[in-house]
Amino acid sequence: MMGNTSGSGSLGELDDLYEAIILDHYRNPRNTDPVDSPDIDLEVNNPFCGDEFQIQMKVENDAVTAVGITGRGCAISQASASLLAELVEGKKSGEVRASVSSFRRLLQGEELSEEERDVLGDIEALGGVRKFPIRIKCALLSWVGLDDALKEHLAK
Amino acid sequence: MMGNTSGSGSLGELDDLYEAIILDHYRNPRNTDPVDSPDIDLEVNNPFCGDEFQIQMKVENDAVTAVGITGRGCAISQASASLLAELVEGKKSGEVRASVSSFRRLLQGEELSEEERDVLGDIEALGGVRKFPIRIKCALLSWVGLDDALKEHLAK
Amino acid sequence: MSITGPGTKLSGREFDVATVRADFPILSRKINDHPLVYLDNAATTQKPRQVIDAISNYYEQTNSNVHRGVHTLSIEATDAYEVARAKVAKFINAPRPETVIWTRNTSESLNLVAATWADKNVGEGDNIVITAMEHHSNIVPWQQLAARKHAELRYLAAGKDGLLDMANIESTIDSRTKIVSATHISNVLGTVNPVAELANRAHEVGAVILIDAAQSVPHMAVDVQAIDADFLCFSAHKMLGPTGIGVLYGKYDLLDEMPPFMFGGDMILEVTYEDAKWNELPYKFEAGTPNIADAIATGVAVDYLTDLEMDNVWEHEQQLTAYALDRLTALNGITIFGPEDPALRGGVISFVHDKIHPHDLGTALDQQGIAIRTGHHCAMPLIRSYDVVAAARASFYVYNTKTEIDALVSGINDTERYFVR
Amino acid sequence: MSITGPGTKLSGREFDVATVRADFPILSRKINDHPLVYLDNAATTQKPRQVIDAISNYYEQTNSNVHRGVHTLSIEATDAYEVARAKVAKFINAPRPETVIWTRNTSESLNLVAATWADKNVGEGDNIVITAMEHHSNIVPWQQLAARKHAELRYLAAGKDGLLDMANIESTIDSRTKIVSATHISNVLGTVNPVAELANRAHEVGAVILIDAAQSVPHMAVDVQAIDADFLCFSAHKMLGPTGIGVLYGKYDLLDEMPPFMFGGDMILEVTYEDAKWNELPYKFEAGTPNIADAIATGVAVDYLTDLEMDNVWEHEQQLTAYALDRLTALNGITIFGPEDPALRGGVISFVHDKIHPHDLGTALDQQGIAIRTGHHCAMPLIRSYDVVAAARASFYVYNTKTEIDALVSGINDTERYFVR
Ligand SMILES: Cc1ncc(COP(=O)(O)O)c(C=O)c1O
Ligand SMILES: Cc1ncc(COP(=O)(O)O)c(C=O)c1O
Repeated sequence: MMGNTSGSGSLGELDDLYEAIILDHYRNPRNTDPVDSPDIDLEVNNPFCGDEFQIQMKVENDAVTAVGITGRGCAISQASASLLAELVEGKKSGEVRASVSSFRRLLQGEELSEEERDVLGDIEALGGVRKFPIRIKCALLSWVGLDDALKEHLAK
Repeated sequence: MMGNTSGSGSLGELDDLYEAIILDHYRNPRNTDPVDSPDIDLEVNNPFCGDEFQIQMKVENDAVTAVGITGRGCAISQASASLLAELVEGKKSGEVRASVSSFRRLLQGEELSEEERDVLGDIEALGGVRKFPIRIKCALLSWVGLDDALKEHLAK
Repeated sequence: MSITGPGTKLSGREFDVATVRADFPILSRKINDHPLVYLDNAATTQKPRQVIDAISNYYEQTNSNVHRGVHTLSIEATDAYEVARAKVAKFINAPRPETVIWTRNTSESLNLVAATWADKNVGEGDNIVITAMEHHSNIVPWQQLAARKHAELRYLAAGKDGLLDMANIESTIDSRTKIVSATHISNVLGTVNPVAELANRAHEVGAVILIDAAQSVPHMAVDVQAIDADFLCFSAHKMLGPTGIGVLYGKYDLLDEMPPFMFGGDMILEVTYEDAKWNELPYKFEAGTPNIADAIATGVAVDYLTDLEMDNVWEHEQQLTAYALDRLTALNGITIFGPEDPALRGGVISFVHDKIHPHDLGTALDQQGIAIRTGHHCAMPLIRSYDVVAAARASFYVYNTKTEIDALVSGINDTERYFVR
Repeated sequence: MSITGPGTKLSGREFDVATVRADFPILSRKINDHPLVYLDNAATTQKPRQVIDAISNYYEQTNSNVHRGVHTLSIEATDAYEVARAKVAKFINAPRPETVIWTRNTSESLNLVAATWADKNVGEGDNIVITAMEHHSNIVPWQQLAARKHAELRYLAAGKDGLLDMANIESTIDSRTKIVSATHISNVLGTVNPVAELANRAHEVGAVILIDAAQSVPHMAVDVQAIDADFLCFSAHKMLGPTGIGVLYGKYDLLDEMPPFMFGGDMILEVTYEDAKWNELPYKFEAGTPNIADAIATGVAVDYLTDLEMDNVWEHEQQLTAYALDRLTALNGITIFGPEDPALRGGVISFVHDKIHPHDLGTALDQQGIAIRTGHHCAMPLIRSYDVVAAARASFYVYNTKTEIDALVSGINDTERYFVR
């Protein structure tokens, strides 16, 4: 059984933060295999939390053809990294960057368009982090790292 | 007319601090003439208050044969210096040092013996300073300086 | 027309002193059986109920260590602490909250700049320019720095009229000047210095300007961007806030490039046994657990002043100062330091009586419940330049009244009758 | 037999936790609809009514700047400020009140010693010894000093049992050691270090010893003379006192010979335009208007602890710690850092859960009103040496109860059910 379907009892608003989909990605992170001869290979970390992730990507014809994210962190940062990995696979780099921007706006509490919401899909579950502002950094960690790396890669 | 005999009105306990004898010495300081070729010639000062005094003495056959104290400061430090100058003139150095010690004890609130009180005489009026602890330094300034200088002179 | 300081405009609304006074619990205290007449505001001001309550409320409701805590109290404390910083930033029109660093007091802020920016940027043969009317806290750090760096410490002179001698500004502040550090309002003379002009000259020669605003920020609208201040500092306790907390404002890029001042918790991003990386602004300069409660209360002091409107505060003090100058000038034997024109000064009046030592005057006035400061006011060289060793000082704030100035004047009269035959 | 720290003896009298709790207003607060269970005491402690009132009373009755004022408020404020210093001196058995310097916090105290005594006395080729379990505030100032002076920074290692490796003390602290700086109680492991032994070894080689007592002075009777500490420091906010005030104790002769740390008002005896002379101890180290209100309130915190008796405080925490260790050890998946024997440690328990990240645990417990700290606890190198990047920490104080530890344990169980399938 999953925590939040069993009812969180005295754990109050915890379900707002840890939606089922988040716990699922936390427990079973996707795309964690290393990528062969990656074009992008970086480490991101938040020393305050101790979160650290390795992000690897292959970018061919302006599209992300392979992605692997591994690391350790809290449920939020891990689920967020897994959701990110799932999202970017096969996407054009422009689409990836647009999604990162939508995700940032989601966490800032801004309204997303129908279209943006469609693209993010399950990821919208992370919007619950807004109620726990100090955890926003956890949700953003891998996204910001990947975005910066992609931007840099494209500029080459 | 003198302030404290005219009644200090709203000035409260001021008469405890500024007894008539103190105001008198403040207005008409004694022994302010410079001493010719003094054996002891020092400046003492309290930079916090800005009080500063020059103390000159002739010491012959272990007795103070001439003394002159000039300077500027508050009524307490000036009157105290004047009373000191009056006291030491003609005294044996041992007597002087004993008086300084009595004076210190007076300001610390200790009981003086009949004999000590006789020696100090008018100076006992300065005992009122005890009610105004931050003014004790003003009363002691010239005394401590003179005592140190005398001790040093005797040690030569 | 009265000078209202940089960036202010008169709003015209008079605030009601009686209402203000009701907010200050200490004003009901009796001193030696007299109502307290508190005229020692340049040393520290009294605190309104709102500020006192902010401290109690914090400890009763929110107290926690800030930053990085995931529990509710820590999150609330962090928020409140940062909201206070943002309020202070807005109060002085700082462009970003993180350009406001919390320190203990003005003295620490000044030392911080001397030990970091100046230590890094002042070299042999360079010079540092301060004015002849600085507080010790804005003299001694520079004496020490100059000695350590074999640099020259220069003083911009002040005339007997209490005004800076601006004619010499170009020769004093020259191409070898690295930093100009000047008080905005003198805590002895009350002089309002032309800091924007000094900033301008400093920038002309590529120097930075540090403004000691300990006596201005509490009393007038100060706009760091209008002045173009590189650094500016003040103390909360002189502006209705608590003791133990002060501010250093600095331009972002300058602060960002400066080495840290102290090392330890919160100013650090990452530490290994070998090395450490610094945290971002403003935390880089806030080592260890900060003075959380007093920072929050400072925000409330700023709210209180904002509510009064700084133009009104300034106007109120201008009126008191003009009145006090009038009445004191009419007395015999009194010499007043600083500009004669009340429009050129803040609410600080230092004076001497030719027959009464300031300390005797201070003690006598205290018998009547009147609190003034006496001594060198931490500006010994300036005081001595007037050929005195101590002065009496009355200084005003939002809760003072003309009646209190009358009490001061009659107290001086009584003291004179007492001491002078 | 329980270890009670240097110089303590068990008085046997149990204090009544319910009575203590009634003094702490914040304990009636609800967090997420649950009563607050505050287990973040190593970060900062809560404040009793008495301390909070001391601050309000000061501002309502006495507030004034200290030192050199001749008016009643200034005299009263100065007296109260110095009385508080004397109370602190007595509390740690300092021989003279003027050996107690007020700082902002432990971090500033440590930086002060590094920037003055050590800056003067540590030279090229010398070494500085700290332990592997120091707080960042007792690491980074020494890294910086070592780099600046081309000196060596050495770490006294700690074993996996959480105890200092005292076997290496003679080779680590050698004839080139100038200063040994060690924490008395680790804020991560809870370990009580043998500081008297370290002091002894330091003195054997002619070095001085600085003790970071941030986690000991609040919790046990500490006697600076019995330890023979040269310097010792702590923060008021970790011992029922306000934020923004800390203490540096130092032996008189050492302090007397040290250069000042900061320059400005009150630390100065005399200033000319050219030069300055320093004031006597303790003022030489207190530049600018001090944190008067919070110093006075610290005296009241000391009164409160003295009244409880430090032996009782220690005994109470020992019992809580033993109980908590028992209950936490019984849980699955929990690894506890630090000494296993509760008698070797203070009331600080850091732990990790093999399936739940500390931050998730912290957030989940907060939903039940339980405040713990999570993260690196400003001891990154130590935390990493346990091959984790963050840990959860529960830490106890006078108002905590076994019921609260039960709440913690059941909160961990609930969280486990929530996160772990
Ligand atoms: C052992 C130790 N040293 C130093 C510090 C730093 O104390 P402060 O933040 O009050 O400067 C702490 C507090 O976190 C501590 O636990
Ligand atoms: C002009 C000026 N600068 C600096 C200071 C020092 O302020 P603090 O004592 O709060 O550090 C003062 C206060 O006396 C002041 O008036």
